[in-house]
Amino acid sequence: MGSNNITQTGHAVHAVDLHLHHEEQSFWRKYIFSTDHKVIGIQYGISSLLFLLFGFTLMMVMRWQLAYPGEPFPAMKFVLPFVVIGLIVILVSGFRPSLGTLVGVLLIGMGALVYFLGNGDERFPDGIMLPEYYNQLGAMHGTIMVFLGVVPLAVGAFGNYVMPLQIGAPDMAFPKLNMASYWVYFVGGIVMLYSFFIPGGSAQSGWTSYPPLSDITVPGFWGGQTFWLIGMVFLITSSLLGSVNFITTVLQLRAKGLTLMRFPFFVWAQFVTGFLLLLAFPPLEAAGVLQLMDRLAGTSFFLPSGLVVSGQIWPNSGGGNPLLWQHLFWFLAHPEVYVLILPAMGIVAEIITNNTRKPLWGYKSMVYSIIFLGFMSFIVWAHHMFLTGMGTAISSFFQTTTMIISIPSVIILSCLFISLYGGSIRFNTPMLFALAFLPMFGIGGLTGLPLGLSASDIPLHDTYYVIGHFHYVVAPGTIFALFAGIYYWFPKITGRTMNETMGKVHFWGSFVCMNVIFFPMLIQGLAGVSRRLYDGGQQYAHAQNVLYLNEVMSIGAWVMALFQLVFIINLFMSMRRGKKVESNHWEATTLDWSATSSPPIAHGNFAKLPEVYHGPYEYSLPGNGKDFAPQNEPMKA
Amino acid sequence: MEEFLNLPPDGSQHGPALDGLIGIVHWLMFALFFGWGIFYIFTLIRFRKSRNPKANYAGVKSHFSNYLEVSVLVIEVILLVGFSIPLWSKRVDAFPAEKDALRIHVVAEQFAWNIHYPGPDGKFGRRDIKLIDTDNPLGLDRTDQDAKDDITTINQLNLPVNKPVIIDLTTKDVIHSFNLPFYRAKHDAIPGTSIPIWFTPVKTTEQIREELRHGFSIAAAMKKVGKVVLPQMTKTSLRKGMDMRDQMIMQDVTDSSGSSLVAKGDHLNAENIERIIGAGMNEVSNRSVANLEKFVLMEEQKTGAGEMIAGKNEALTEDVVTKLAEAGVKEVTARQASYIDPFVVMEQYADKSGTQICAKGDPLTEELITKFAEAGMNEIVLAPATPTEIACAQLCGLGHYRMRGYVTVQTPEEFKAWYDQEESALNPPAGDATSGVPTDSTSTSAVQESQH
Amino acid sequence: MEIPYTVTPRPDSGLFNAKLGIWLFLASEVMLFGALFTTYILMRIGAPDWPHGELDVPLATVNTVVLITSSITMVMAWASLVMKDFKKYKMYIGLTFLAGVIFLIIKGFEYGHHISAGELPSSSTFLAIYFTMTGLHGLHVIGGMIVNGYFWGSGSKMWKTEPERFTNRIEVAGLYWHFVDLVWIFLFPVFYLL
Amino acid sequence: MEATTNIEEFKKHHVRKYIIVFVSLMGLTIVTVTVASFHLSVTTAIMVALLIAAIKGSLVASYFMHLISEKKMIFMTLILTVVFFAVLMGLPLFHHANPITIK
Ligand code: HEA
Ligand code: HEA
Ligand code: CUA
Ligand SMILES: [Cu+2]
Repeated sequence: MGSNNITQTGHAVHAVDLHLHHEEQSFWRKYIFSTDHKVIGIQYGISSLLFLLFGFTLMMVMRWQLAYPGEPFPAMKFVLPFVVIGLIVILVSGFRPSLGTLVGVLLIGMGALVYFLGNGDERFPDGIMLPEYYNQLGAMHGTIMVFLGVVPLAVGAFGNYVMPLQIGAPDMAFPKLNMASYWVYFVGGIVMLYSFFIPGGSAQSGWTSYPPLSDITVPGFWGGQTFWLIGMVFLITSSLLGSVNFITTVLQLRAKGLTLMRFPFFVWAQFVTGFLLLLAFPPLEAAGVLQLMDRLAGTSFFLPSGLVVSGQIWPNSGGGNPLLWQHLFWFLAHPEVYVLILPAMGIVAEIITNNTRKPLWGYKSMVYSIIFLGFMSFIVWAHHMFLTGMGTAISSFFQTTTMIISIPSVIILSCLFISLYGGSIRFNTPMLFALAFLPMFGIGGLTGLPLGLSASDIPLHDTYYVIGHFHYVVAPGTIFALFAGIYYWFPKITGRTMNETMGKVHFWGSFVCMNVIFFPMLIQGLAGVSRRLYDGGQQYAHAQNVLYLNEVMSIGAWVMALFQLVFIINLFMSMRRGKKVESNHWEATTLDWSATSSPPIAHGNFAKLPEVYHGPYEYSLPGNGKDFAPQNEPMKA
Repeated sequence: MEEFLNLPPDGSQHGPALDGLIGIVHWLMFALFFGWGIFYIFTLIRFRKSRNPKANYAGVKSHFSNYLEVSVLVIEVILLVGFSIPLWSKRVDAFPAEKDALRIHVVAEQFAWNIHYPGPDGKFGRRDIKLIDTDNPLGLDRTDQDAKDDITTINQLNLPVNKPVIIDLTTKDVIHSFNLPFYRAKHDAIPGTSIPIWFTPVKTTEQIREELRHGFSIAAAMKKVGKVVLPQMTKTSLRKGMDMRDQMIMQDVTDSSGSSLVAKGDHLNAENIERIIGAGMNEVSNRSVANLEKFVLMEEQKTGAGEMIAGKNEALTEDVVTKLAEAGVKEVTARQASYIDPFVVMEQYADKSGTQICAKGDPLTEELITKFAEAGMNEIVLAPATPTEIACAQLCGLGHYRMRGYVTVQTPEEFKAWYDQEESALNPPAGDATSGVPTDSTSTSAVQESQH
Repeated sequence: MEIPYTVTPRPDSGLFNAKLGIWLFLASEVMLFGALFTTYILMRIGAPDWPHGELDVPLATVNTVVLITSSITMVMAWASLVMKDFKKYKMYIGLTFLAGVIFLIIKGFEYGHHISAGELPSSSTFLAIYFTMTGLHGLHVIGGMIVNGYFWGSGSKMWKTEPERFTNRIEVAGLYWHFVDLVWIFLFPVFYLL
Repeated sequence: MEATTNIEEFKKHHVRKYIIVFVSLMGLTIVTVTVASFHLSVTTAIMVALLIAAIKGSLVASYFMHLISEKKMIFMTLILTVVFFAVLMGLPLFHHANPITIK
């Protein structure tokens, strides 16, 4: 494991720390079934990055079909990069048992997986993708990106690693639960992946899994949908365990003097996220159980009476309600989208303050906004369902709440913009990603407005406009913030920095490509092109004059993959070869940097529990000497 | 703004209001984006480290952002109260009086739209799921008095212009979404409930088509002419365990009793290879799969014996390729076909000598394209043959992408003519024995409808 | 480094970690069962008629009594620890466990009866939601029994080394167990009496 | 509970309380079963049964789960939960109250 490097480069303080508190643990206890939040954070990080890559690959395969409908799929072209990059990663990790080597092997394994997924009669008879397979890829891309990629990375990895350090806690409040949460997530991921291998393939009813479709396609136990549901139950359970842990940790283990209004914004983001996960996920767990009952026990929770499928009367008791699923799903899924964005906002706030060398402008209003945002996110869910038969009263309620919820986002974004003013801006790689987050999230958020008004949602609902809207928020939004976080905390984790040149190549390449991919979606959406179309809209007259964009977007996606390769190589090369740096490399004020030595690994984060004397972002305080005042040092002024 | 956003043409009465709202929201979006965008770029340049080495602790002192946030809120309230809510209420509360409107039932299924008109009596006949079969996808009970005159069609919705239409929407199986992009109508069809929607078409399909006129470059189409190398017949010796699915079998193979094992045209996959070997053969003639359907021939093709294989402008289907392979043709001149969706020509065109090439409304064929090229024309004007369509906006299974129906909005006279024709096909005036089952109207293609 | 406030409450919140943790967990359970109760209401509204008296009220009443009793024994188990009476604790927690067993046996009889009468979850939405909710509740009972069984058995060794921590654990386990009881208090009228 | 609690004190105050609660729970169980056999109208029956269940539930929560003397932080969490629980319970309302119909 790469943590080998980490221990090797450990500082003296940390070695003492280890010595004081812990006898040497076995390999398994230390790296695999570890209860240390930092190790678990890294486990989450690696797994979720791999899942992100996998989700991206599924999409690249789909984009082939969208760009060149009905043309044979060149599977090898998609497999080769994995093999090559896997070999490179093994190479830069120096052919020894290490985290890098493991990931290299996994990447090659993923190449094999992609080979499997790119061939076979039940997927690509005569090399041409089947429509049902397209649907599988779409459903799994959405699910994997959201539940196995971004949330575990934003919450499981960053939350776990950074949050306890930032509040001066020795670990999470329930370390064993933390470990359980990771392994339950892991099992959920395996179940999801496994579903590709069963007869009939994986789930194919979209990541939203609307019944009756999800109930009746490949029914019975051996349907991919069953695996999807079981996988979801695991993932939800994992999130629940995690959120209990996060909230308790924040409230109980914060350092002396760290009052709520002295929290770094990232901690606030994680704290609110914890509540969203805690209270929004259970209804989906319930819905998952109900759908499992529908599939396995033949109940009719989501099946009304009188269904006729392919000319046959569907054998069931009837009496159920298909919209119930949608309500329960969106009751989760709208808060869930804020789970995707809040940690990202937290990361961006940390990096922007650090690299403008000035306090966060409007910290308090940002905190109130994020709390309000979290609260409101529970009562907007039906804006996903405007076209399911809503009268004026209910639709007015939900569009009003939707408009209201956009205000705190506007406030947060405004504060971040204004924070730039008067700063002394350092344009390093993490800062570039964090800065790009702002306009990209801006586009994504703004395009939410016409969707949030029920009248203008009529032409736009279920078109590529929606796809464009949320990809702008999650891909160049959240994913960029997560990249920023990786570049930013990498020195904390490894004691080395990532290569700046490669970082900048990665940034500019991704920035351009993201827009090439997602802006055309808005154009297609305004033209009325529906989403989830196997042939990208070829059948439809209204799509004809925007069809050429399909190829543009696909090429954008493939080119972007090349820039991600730069990132992967950078990541693993820097673990071994990156420049060694001081423990507070960025001259930051928060406890994660200032009170610990870098990199702290194994149990025990602090030689002595820190005490906090002031707010989180005291940069460039006049008369304070150096331009930053760590939270654990009393201010001179 | 609406033009800038490139919204599709709109033929409904309420559409301009919806489009207008989309336009206004986008104004707000652009204002916010460019406002903040300029501020952003300015600060990035002005406060870069090399220009401003020391940060200012206090930063911005003014509270302009508060005013900004409040004004965003105010604008949103205006959008809600002034636009969105009234517009929505109009869609779901202000249904036209039954007597002024045409009422239709639409029943979706995987993957088609069943349309049910009540007929002259204005009453919908009873539908019963037990009666559903391939000939009667709606399960209409024709013995019911009200059902006798009901017209049913599949994927073909005819509407008179300027008359409000109320559609009761439901589905037999999964959730679909009834989507008329050119009439700004979209609503989910939910099994187990019937949901009414309404709109008034104010433009006929014909008019929409006029708005969709666009140029088509014959010159560009002709640039795609080239030599196409055809796959050749070969003989392959077979071994067990081989898999050559990209090869097509070029002969029929039967077992000793004469029943067919594989047919000409089948793929040479592992299963078929096993069968052939099982029949005691170890060699088969084959050619590689061509997948050249997108090409059309630029010259006639004959066998050595002078027998016709395929005419000019014919597509290189597998069948044609097979025949060419058998005839030993190695290479042909062909052109990549230009269109997928059918288009019609929107002008009358004549060649230099004045001979008419096509009339307005003629479907664009590969043959026509060649003719235009030969007449030395560079550009013609086209429009989609069936622009007004019913799309399905909700994922509904593997055929979701091809769940396409047609709306044909006609003048009242045309509509009446169509209605009467359907009606008389149903209940022929004189005792015609073939009556009873409604005709499937998909054959009445929209192109012919609107041409007259 | 030890994790603080596992035993003693944090001064400003007045809570030890596990207490906050279990309440958060219970909050999520409230939302879980909330979703199911909502489902119940929707199914009931949507059904043309809702069966009455199909379920065995006497058996369920007995089960209600059993669960309520187990709640008091649970709280007494904890109270015994507070009063430093480990023997009584053992008895009470044992009784709690036993009550769980009885509850499940009775429930099992009920299930068996329905199934042999051909009343399956697939027969109607009433039976569907009945089986789902009571089944999920049953799983919660089993979960609680595993915990209680552990604290009755090998888990109770902690009393000797860290009595306060052990008392806290029993309090936390108790909170969970009472919640399971509380859910049943609602399930009982909703399915059997209405 | 604080380790310093006087055992006798505890017995008097708490254990007695638990027993009273237990007895009331039993009583209420009997009441609700008896009421159910009265053939009240459906709405009344539902109101009564849910009212009794609510009383029983709050007894369990207040005394067995010590909510009545619980710390502020837990109350805040539960209030939040109750709000969202109410939203969840309102879901059928959202669904049924306002369908599109032709008047
Ligand atoms: C992280 C994820 C995320 C976020 C943050 C949001 C944020 C918002 N979303 Fe989005 N949404 C999704 C993810 C997200 N959404 C997903 C995944 C779907 C589709 C699910 C599916 O169907 O599969 C979806 C779908 C969706 C719909 C349903 C559309 C449909 O199906 O018809 C609606 C409708 O109301 C909506 C609205 C909104 C609104 C109003 C916001 C608001 O919160 C946005 C508020 C933000 C702003 C208003 C920006 C502020 C900008 C400025 C201050 C100026 C910026 C200037 C510069 C940058 C220079 N979203
Ligand atoms: C978090 C959520 C998320 C993210 C990040 C993405 C990212 C992307 N999505 Fe995704 N998408 C969804 C969620 C997401 N998507 C959802 C929910 C749907 C709807 C599904 C449905 O219809 O049901 C959807 C649907 C969807 C569609 C529509 C399909 C259809 O309707 O038929 C398309 C089309 O192009 C698309 C494309 C892309 C592309 C090109 C990216 C790219 O931005 C991808 C970029 C990826 C990366 C940048 C990964 C980088 C990772 C690494 C570099 C890993 C490094 C690894 C190691 C170090 C080991 N997506
Ligand atoms: Cu029907 Cu999509
Ligand atoms: Cu939403």
